[in-house]
Amino acid sequence: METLQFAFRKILYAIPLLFGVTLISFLLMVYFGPDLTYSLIGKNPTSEQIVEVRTQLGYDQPFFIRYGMFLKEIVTFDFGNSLSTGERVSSILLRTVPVSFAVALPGFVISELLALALALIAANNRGGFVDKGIMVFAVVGMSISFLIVVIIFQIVFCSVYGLNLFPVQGWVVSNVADYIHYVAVPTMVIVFVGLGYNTRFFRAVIVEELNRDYVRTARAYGVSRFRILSAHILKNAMIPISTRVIISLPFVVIAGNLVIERYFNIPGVGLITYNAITTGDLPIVKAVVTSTAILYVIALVFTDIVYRMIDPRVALNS
Amino acid sequence: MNETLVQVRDLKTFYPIRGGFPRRVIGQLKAVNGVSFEIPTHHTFGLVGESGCGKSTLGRSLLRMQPITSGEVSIAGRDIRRLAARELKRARRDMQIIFQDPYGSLDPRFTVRQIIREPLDTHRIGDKHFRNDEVFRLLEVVGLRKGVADRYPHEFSGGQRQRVGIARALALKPKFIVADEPVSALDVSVQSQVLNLISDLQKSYGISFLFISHDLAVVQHISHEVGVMYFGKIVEQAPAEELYARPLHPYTRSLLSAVPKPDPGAGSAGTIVKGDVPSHLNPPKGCPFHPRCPVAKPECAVREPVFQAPAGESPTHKVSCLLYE
Amino acid sequence: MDTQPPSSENREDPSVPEGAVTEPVSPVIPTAEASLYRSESLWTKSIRKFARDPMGIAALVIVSVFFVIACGVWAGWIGQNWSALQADGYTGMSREHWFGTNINGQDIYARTIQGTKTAFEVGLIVAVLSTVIGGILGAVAGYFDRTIVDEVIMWLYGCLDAIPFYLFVAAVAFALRDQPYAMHVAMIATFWSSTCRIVRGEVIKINSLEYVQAAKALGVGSMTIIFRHVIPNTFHILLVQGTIAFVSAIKSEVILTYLGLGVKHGVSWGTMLSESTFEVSAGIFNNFIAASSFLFLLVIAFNLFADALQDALDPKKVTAS
Amino acid sequence: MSDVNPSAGEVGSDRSGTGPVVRVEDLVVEFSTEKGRIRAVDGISFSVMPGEPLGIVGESGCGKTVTALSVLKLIPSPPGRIARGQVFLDGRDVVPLGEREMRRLRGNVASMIFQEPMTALNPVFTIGSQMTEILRIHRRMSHREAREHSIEMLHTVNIESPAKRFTQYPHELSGGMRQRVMIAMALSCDPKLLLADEPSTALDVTVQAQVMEEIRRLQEERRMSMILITHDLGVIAETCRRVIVMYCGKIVEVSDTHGLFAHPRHPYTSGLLASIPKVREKKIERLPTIKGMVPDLSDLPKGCRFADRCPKATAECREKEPELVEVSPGQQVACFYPD
Repeated sequence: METLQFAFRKILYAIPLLFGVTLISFLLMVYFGPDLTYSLIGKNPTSEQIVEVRTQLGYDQPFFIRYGMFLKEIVTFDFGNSLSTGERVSSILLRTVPVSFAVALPGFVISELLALALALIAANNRGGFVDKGIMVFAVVGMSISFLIVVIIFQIVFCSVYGLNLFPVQGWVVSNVADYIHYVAVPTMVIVFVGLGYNTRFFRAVIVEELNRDYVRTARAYGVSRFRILSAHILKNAMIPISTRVIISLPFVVIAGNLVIERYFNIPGVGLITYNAITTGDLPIVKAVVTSTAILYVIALVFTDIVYRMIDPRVALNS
Repeated sequence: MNETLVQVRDLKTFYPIRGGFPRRVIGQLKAVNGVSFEIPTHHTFGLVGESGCGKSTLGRSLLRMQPITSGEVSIAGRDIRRLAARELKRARRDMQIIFQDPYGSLDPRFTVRQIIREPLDTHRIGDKHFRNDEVFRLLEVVGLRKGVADRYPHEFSGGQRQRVGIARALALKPKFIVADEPVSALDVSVQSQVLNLISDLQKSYGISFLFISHDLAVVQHISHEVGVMYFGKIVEQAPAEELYARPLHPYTRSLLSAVPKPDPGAGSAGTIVKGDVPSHLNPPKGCPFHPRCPVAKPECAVREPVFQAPAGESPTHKVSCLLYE
Repeated sequence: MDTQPPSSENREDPSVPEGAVTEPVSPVIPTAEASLYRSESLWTKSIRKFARDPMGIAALVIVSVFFVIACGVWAGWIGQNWSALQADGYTGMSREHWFGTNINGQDIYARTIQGTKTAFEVGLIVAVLSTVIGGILGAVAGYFDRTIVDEVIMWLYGCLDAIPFYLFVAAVAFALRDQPYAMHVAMIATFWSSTCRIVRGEVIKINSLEYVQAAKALGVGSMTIIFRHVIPNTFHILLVQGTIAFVSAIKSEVILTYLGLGVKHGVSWGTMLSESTFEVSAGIFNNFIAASSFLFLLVIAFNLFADALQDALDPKKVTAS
Repeated sequence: MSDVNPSAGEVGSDRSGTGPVVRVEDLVVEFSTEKGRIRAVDGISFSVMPGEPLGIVGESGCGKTVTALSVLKLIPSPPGRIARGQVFLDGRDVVPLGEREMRRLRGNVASMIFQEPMTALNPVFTIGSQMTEILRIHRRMSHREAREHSIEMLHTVNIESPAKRFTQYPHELSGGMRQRVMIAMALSCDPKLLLADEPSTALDVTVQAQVMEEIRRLQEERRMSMILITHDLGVIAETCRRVIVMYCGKIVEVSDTHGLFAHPRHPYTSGLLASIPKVREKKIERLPTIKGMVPDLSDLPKGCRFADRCPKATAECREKEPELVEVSPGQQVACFYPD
């Protein structure tokens, strides 16, 4: 009950944020965005035609009416039709989001878990050889551009110049074997790209916890090193770690995939967004930007709730 | 005799407690809840109490570093609550503060010279040469060498930093200084040096002090008059020797008996008061001390005592306890 | 040694009674001998600490070399001949073309050198502006903690954080249609928020410190306190954040250019890598190796530099010693 | 780390139970800092008999906490290490022992309570789960037994409604209550030795008195040895039978409590005793002081470490370091000119 009330309160607090992200999206993409008049009508339009299309697009309306129309599009999840294919944007999204999710999820999960394991090992050997090795690896990982990783991995695993084990491009998935076949290299890329940053972040969090007084207390009472790390520290460290994980989820599903989906030509949200950006297909970009932003705000609310479940102090402070 | 320099009448400083849903003010934290006292010139008024009793808030309220909720504060004839920004800045020359934390109270990026000059620069006192001479003079006054002027705070020990903080407070030649736990963060052997410095300054320059501390022995040593604070109120006030010789309020008594004495023959303390300080969210009715008081009567839970000098006591010894009404 | 009685000439109302004391009031504390002791600010202390970190020095040297190259390009001495077609398509490494030519027959060496300049342009513009904006807004928000000013700034970066970076750039590109600085604007608009958040937190901490309280008690004005006491004590954060923003900017440039949202005029490592995606499928790696190794070297040097800087500047670590 | 002292581990004769619970022999603890290697504890020896409450007093940085941490080998390492000496805990030298063996002793044979009750408990676990964890480790109790025993321990340290406190989180308790919980945890496995590092310093005067009263009572009832570390001579006077005074990593005076307060022999001890303001004395105008300040451990003077601040120092003091010698029964002093 109390948790429900807390959740409700957090949702209410998210309203100004939702207002903000929708306003920024509106300003950037609609109000100051491209004028679609000429992409909707043919060559040599008459001035009547122009006026008619502009009225249809709502360009003659005042600011707040247009913003209201934009909000209505979001609430009804009706962003109109794609300018290039004419397909409904909502149905494009429904078709592509699951693909993106399937591509990104394994890499995301493996990367986070592997990073957490490496961070625990590094923190446990703080200052030692293993720690330094892991941290050097992390810095190197952080310093290689995403694009370079994609190219190298593709050369190594997918091309005749390398192992040539996996498909260069595409996404033809009808069973689990296909899925693994197509998802393997993207997953490796995602793991590699995220690993450095995540390991460093997790290690910093864990080392900070290791310096706390309660660790000394636990040690003074004979609690084992393993248990201190796996129970005492991990539960405390889960607070910043889970925040980071949950908040990055919406971005992982859409934004992170722009490069991978484009390079591997996988028909997910990233690819259609890329195509929309290059062809100026505004309804799609608009839909993707706004829904990711809203997803982010929802994730933010969700982390607050998770926070409260892990950290008993939050209940008191709120 | 001495005239009154600081006069406080029924001072209240509340903080709003926010909470609930939607977020709103759900209560008042009555940090200082109706305090009155006077400090004559050339006097040190000691304020003693446990953490959270409101003694620091009181000190900061007097200097208007904290918005005052109600009541009157007059320092050197100025009504502190009603000063406009310009007048307040002028008034700050007469009232200064010394802080507890010798590490946090000096800007780490400033040299000692810059730190001590800041008040002179801010109030445009004298020219460049005068200000530099002043820095050297002040360093000498607080017992530091001239040569340290261009060093940085991190190069000093806690006691030396505290001296720099005192020099800064003295720069404007204030008439009144709030000393907020000035020695509690220092090591025992350095404490006495700083305490002697403060009492020397008080005598030489006739500065009045509000000396805030949780340490009863320190307060007794340095003060002419002492007020004991509990839960936002002064519960007992008397000249120092009188208060320590004949404590009246049960809280003062238990405080005094709780202080560990460096004398193995003294035996253990008498009555140890039970429990913790009450919560501000749910303040006790009647006398705030009654839930912990060893001699509480049923009446104490109902009626709040008046702060007054009991019959038969000297008029300077005031206490707020129903035992004496 | 005599202590002068406090002079009262400069005040209208001398608070000191005439002829107060003339004797020293407290014993002078013997301090370590001044001759043995060189006074040191936190800055020089940090520099000394940094100088003892071989990793940091090595990183700084590499970054400096890159910077000198970029300066050479700005001055017009090297890497100028990057766009001319000098061969019929791809050629290998030779004396004329140290790194060979790309598929169009352009000199890869000149392009890589030119790309260094572009990287510094993007990095410096984005790092400086985003750090300045983030620093100022963060300091203001932190100083006016829990007021409407703070709420508005927090709301602003909350909103900007919600929009995925690449899409935000796309949106800015839409709004700024073909402006050459659309990418820079988008990066600055996104990168300032993390600096702002960290500075705000630090300022709230500094605010509660007693030296700020002391300044208030002395009657120092708010703006003076912010600029004299608060912001200088966040410089270490700004420096580190600046280097991080620099790295993020040159890494993002590559991705954005590949996605067609980045550098449109001139050449950058991003444009080279984009070109190379076609070349590598044909088994030609010169362009790819040149651009990616330069990029990697600069980024890793900057990352290591940022780490060393952070260690050296952390005021807690500096004062603890 | 474990082979610091090759001769260690052979002394087993003290296990009979009448020997000292702790015997420290020539302990040296070093820390590597930016200014080089410093000795936080420099060659100290002492012992604690069964049931004896021993006090260690000194100012910050004198090495008193490091001494206590060494007994349980809890020195943060790196940067610290036990460079020399032996620490016999219950007859067994712990210096060469590994983590696994130390774990069996910690919280079991010897327990420690810390200064900061606010941070010493894990904020995200309940009081109960932190208490039962220790019992499950050392006593292999079932959940149920551990729970019952813990609640009883909470009862022993006079916590009201212990069953309710058992389910609460640290932040729901006041400082004094948390320190009681720490005491209950420390005593739950019935240790022979309690190391109390400034257990009341962070608390308010009235709560401090409550907590110290609790510690005194339990120490007497359980006939437990105790090392009480504090800077507060008052706390020592009320609690301990014997006192060690430390200065800059060295023991400067060891004495029975009465002797120390009645007749301090070391100039540092007498200076310290004179300089603390005392309640209810006839008010004095000026406090006697010890001049100067504690020297930096990385830059110690030659000879006696107190010489620069000592009113009686001579050329000899600045040349040679005085040894700890017995000057009267029960009183040892490291000074060439004891009072």
